[in-house]
Amino acid sequence: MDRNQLMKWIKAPTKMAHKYSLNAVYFCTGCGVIEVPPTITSRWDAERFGVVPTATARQANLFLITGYVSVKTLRAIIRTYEQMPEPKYTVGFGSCTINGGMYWDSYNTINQLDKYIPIDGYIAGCMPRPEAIFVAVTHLWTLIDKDMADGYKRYRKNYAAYRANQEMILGEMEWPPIFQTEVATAITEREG
Amino acid sequence: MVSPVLLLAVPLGLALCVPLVGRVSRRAAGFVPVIASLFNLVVSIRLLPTVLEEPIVANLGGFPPPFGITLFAGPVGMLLSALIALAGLVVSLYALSYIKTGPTVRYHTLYMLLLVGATGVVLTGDVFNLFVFFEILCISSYALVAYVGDRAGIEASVKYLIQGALGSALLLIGIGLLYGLFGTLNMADIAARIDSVDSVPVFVAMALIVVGLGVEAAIFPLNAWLPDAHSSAPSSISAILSGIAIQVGLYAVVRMVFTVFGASSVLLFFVFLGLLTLLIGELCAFAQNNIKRMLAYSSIGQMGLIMFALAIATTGSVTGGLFQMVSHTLSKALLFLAVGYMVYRSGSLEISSLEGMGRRMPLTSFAFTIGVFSLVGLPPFIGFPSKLLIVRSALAEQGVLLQVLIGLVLLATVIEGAYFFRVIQTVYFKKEEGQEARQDAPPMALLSMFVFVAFIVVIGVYPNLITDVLESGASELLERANYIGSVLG
Amino acid sequence: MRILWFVLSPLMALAVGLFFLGLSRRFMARIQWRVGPPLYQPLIDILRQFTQKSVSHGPLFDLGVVLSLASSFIVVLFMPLGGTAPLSSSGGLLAVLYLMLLGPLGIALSGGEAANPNVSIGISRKLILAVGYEVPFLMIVLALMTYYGTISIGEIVAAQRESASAIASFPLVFSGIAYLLILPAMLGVRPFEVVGAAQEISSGPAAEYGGPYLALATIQHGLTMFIGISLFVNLLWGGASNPVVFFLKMLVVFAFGFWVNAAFPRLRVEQAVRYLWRWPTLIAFVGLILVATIGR
Amino acid sequence: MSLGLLLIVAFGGSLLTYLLGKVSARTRDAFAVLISLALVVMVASLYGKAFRVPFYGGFLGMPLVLRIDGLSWLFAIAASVLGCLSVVFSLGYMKGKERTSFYYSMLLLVIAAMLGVVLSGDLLSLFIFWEIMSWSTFLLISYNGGPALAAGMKYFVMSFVGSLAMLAGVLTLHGSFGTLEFTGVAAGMSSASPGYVLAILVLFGVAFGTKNAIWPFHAWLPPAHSEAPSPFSAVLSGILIKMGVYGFLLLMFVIVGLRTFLSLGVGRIEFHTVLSIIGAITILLPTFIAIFQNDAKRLLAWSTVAQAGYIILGISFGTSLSVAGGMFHFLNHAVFKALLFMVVGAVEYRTNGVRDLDSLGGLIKRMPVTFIVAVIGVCGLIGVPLTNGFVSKWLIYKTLILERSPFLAFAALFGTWGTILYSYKFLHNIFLGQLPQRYEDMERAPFTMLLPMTILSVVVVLFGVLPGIPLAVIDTIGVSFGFESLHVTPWGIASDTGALNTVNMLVAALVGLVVVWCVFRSGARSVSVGQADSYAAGAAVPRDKYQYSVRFYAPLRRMMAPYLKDFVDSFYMRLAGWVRGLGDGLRRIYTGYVGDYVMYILVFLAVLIFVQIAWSPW
Repeated sequence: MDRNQLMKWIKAPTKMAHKYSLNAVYFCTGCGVIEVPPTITSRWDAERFGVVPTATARQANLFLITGYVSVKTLRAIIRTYEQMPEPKYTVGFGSCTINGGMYWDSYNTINQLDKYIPIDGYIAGCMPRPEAIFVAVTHLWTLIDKDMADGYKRYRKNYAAYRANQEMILGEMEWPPIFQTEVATAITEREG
Repeated sequence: MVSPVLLLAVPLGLALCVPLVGRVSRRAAGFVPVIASLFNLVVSIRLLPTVLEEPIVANLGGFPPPFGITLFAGPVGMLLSALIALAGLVVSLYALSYIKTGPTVRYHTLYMLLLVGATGVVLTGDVFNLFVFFEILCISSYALVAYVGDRAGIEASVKYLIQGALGSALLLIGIGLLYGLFGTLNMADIAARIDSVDSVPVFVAMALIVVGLGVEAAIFPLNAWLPDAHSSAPSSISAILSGIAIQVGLYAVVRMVFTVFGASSVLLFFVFLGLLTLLIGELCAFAQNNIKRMLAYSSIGQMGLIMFALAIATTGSVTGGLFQMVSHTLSKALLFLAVGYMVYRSGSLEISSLEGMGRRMPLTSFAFTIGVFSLVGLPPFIGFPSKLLIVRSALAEQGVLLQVLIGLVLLATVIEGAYFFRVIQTVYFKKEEGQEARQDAPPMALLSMFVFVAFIVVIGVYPNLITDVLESGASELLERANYIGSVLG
Repeated sequence: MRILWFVLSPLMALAVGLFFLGLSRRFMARIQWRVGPPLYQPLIDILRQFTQKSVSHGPLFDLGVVLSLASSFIVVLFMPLGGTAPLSSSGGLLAVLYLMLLGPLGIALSGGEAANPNVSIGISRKLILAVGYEVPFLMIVLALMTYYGTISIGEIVAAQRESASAIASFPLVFSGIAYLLILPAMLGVRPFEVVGAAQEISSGPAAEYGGPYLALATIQHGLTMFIGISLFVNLLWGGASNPVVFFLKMLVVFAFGFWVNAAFPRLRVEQAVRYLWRWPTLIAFVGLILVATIGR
Repeated sequence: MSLGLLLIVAFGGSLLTYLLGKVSARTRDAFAVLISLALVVMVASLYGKAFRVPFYGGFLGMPLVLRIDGLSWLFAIAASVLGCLSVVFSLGYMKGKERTSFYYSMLLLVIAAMLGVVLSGDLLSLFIFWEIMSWSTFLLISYNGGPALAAGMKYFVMSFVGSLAMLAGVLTLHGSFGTLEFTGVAAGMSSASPGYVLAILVLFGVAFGTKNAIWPFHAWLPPAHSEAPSPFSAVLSGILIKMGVYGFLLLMFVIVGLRTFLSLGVGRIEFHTVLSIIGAITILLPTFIAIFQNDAKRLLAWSTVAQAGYIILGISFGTSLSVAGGMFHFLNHAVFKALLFMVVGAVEYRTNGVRDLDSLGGLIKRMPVTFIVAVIGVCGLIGVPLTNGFVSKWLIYKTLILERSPFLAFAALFGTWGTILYSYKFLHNIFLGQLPQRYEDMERAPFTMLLPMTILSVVVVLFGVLPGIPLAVIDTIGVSFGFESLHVTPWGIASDTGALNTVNMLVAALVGLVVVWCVFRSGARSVSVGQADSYAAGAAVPRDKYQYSVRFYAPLRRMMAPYLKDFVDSFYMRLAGWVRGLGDGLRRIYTGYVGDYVMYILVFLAVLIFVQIAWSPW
């Protein structure tokens, strides 16, 4: 943990701030959320590392998708993800987000979350323990350091594809596209 | 030198001519009252300045008082006779367009007789003549109340007749008693001989006369005929009845009590009676839904107010009372005239049927509004100075009693304001569904209403125009000795 | 010297406010047997929020939050922080009372434009809660102003320096106790944390704030804490002759406030108002009556 | 400039406006604006003058006199300016309504009568203009029909009771002193007995208190203000009810005199303290009733009652600061309350008469300028520093505290917190929150509405930043009452016990705002989004349902509503019911059966004679 290294703060304050102030959307999508309370309370105390749950998507920069994602929840997940301010990071928690897990053949559970929103990293397991969350967080720090946690950029860049996937499973969406696709491309190109 | 006798003789003569004219042209008959009232008005106004200097005493038949029939034309008499002539003139103009159906010729005859009777009452100086003129007044009004000929009119007329006849009978008994006691019928002569009303026979005579006249004067509880009669009569007649007839009755009461009996000890009783009449009249009017009945009850209230003012018996208050008489005549007659056509157009007497009248009959409604403002006593209309005078003179008296009473009078005014303004709201501001075509009262009726409006506004702004007359009228009523002196010489 | 204070006192307020924010998290963590974040965690959060790309709902959305923070800074200028107040002759405590409401009002206007019912509910609660604690608070402040016969904070501090501090003198001790009872409500901490109830109405007025908006709102929260505590120190604890002592006094009051925060669960807003209108009001009222009748 | 001419222009203008309306609507509108402008100019040209002119020889032996001095100038300028702005506002508001000629003519008549009231030099002409004002106001209040009828009736009856009390007072004074001119009456009053002065004060106090709607004479105000046409509500709330304040000032400090007034009382209860306490009640109760109103205009109406309480509290407390504060607050309230009523008027105009707070919302997107002026008006109402309301309230608080009346000060200050609650509700429910779908194509308010609102909002800020301008005028009036002078500077008050300096605050505010704004802009840029993109726990925002404005203060309401019944009003309504019942009962005396009637006559006669024979009382 390089939180106390002053030089790093001076060199890249933004990056450091994002690393050590991961505010997670407190959004229980599935059974995995049961692991979050011990993580943030006395036993494991995630606040040590600046990881705290926040009330609304607007205030957060980390989205922990905890467990299987039903179609109904997916709608809310997409909406929530889109309302988070950039830069924002997503972590899929548990096998279900990777390939559907034990619900792989369920009629209303999606199998592959990153078809619908970009995921910066996964925690495998069913259930992963709180320690796994810490591992994930440290991995995320590394990714942020290396500018590899760029899911939000990918989302913007490939918005048309993501939106198409979303509409394929959800049908008509209740809100308009958040990016004009051409404009989104232009912005992405300008920013590299 | 014009004699006040003409005020009686000419209209009486013309009244008898009306049927003859009516044979020639029914339409022409309607103009006879106009001419007669105009004549009376001119003569009265000509005589007013003279009368202010010194009252005119005219003796019929050449006998000196107390033996002959005496006409006494003082400031009060002239003022009221001018007022009667003015109201008569305006209402007869109104009647030209308003009275179209029925026995119109008889209407005009009776109407003129009513005016003659009223003028006679205010001018006479003789108790028996008072009775005679009073009967002329009453009998013609019984007939006129029933003019429309519907059930309500006839019922009201008969009720009126029964009570009026009872009143007249009592009056006659009273006069008889007086004659028995003093052997004379001349007011001044009686007045000169009455020492006090303490003696039982004199008091009984006074009680009989007051009650007899009080029936016509609408004093509570003698006024039960009034709401029926005033609301069932044709509106032109209601205007005259409310504006003239009951005031003449009150005048007669006051003349008898002040001048003839000199009964200053009963005045406090009359103050209370006036206040009671005022409160009951206004409260009853407050609970009415029938517009003409409401106006009739309001007349009762106004009579109470006038009586209250007169009975305080200071120069100021009597001036105020007389002023209120003038203002009530003008305002109430105006209200009845305006309501006459509004009711005619809406076809119902209910207040709620007047909704939207402000749009259908704008000028009539305007006249109605002015009448209401004046009657309630809002500046700058005539009701304001008259009420102001009454309140001022009552407050000028020392004593808590009068201050409390004047508080009650003001309270009654509030009630009056409340029910009248409710009508104003109905006329102007209640939305109605179907827009009906604008159809105002005919020009002649409007003209007559606006004559009243003009008087109301002009005197309201310049009350000093008539205060001289009123003040000398007040002193005439208050100073018995002068009256006796000027009649008996 | 005064010019210097013009710059120093907002900076001091900012630093202390943020320190209090960090300390409160640490404090709570320790009470809950946790380690807790570093003391400078609020700084990291604010830096992070500043660089996040948020949404704006309109010009008022921006302006309101700016107004809120700016007015909090202006209130600080009225406070003598162990010295003279920069704005000492501009309306005194009465102006402070008014300016203190501009903070919530700015947030309220800004949040209103966000068109989010959570925000509206939060604001509604904030205003109701304010009505709740203003009753005893006004009584306390009026007792002080009446007792010392001035509306200037500086003079109240000076008068306390001459004699005993207000909380230790006879009639005003009631006011002091009442102030301590309403302190958590003024700081917006538990058991009066109804406004920004995170789990219930998604942090209320701040529900639509992200990025720089949230950063400003966080700073404003810190300043509110600073103002509430420094008012107590100035008005009732005799202020201080230098900023260090002032800071230490504030720290003690702060510790009390957050001990309450950690020890009590949250009340509903009616329960909060009912409490505030019962005991603190009663005590403050007794104090006010004593001041009005006995006087100095 | 002669005062007679001023009144002739005012009254004549009203009449001519009506007649012109029969010719052409456009000419009439232009003429009405012209007349009201002319009045402003004429009144303004009278600044600093003091003289009297008799204008009517003797109304029943009482000469009528006009006069002008600082006090009447202050009220006259407020009346004429507000009147003018209201006429301009009406141009848009009244477009397409019926009976507009009547409306304009009555509006001008009310303004003329108000000018008459403040320019009167004797009590009788004061009363005459007062009555003209009352009935013309009645007609305008009733103008809208429907619920306005009951409102008008209530207004008329209460105001009539008041003016009749005043009539009694005027005539009592006339009976005692033989003159009604202010100077003459004042000379007489200085030697009158305290009981007499007290009685006069009470009689006049009923009239002025009713007009100014102090508790418990306030019952007419909320319905009247909410049902009248909005431009007239602005006049009504802004200046017309302040005629009561004028009356109080005139009575207390010109006629009775400062020293007599302050020492007046029964035993140890001082009259001015009682009046101050009534003022405090008038602040507290209506403020909390206002919080729970759902009709925008009714909310403002209750707020007017409450603000009138501040004014009464200020002027009756009777120190130089408090009276200056009261007078200044009158001026300020005239400005911001007229502004707020106009705001509601503009909203009503665009939403076809909707003023229900529960069904509006989000209009900031459609009427931004209206919103800005509304915020300024609300800030003035609350008394946010750097708006005018702050200075006047500050003066009142300060004197209350320093004169050791903490309980009155508490009422005043706590009232302010209530004010915040209803003010925010007013803003929030109309302008903030979600914009309903039906208002999505709404246009902005027309120019004729924006102009007066903008002018008023500029005045709110101007008087807040440079309070010295009006305070200088007010200070002269105060000195003429016999108060010591305040040390007025252009930006406030210089004093030993806590000075006021708005320029300091202005600089601090500007610097603070600029610094914070710069810091804010240095952060990441944000994206503008519409109201559909709002946090809804992951769901899409449901149209027209995502709003929290119904029962905005529900928890507080649950707690307080049982104690906030307007029991005075229900008492009046019950009284009216009793009177009607009494009338109904008395009506039954007239049974319709003629036998009864004859019996009445005979019984009356018999009783008369019996009483005389038995006891001979006469």
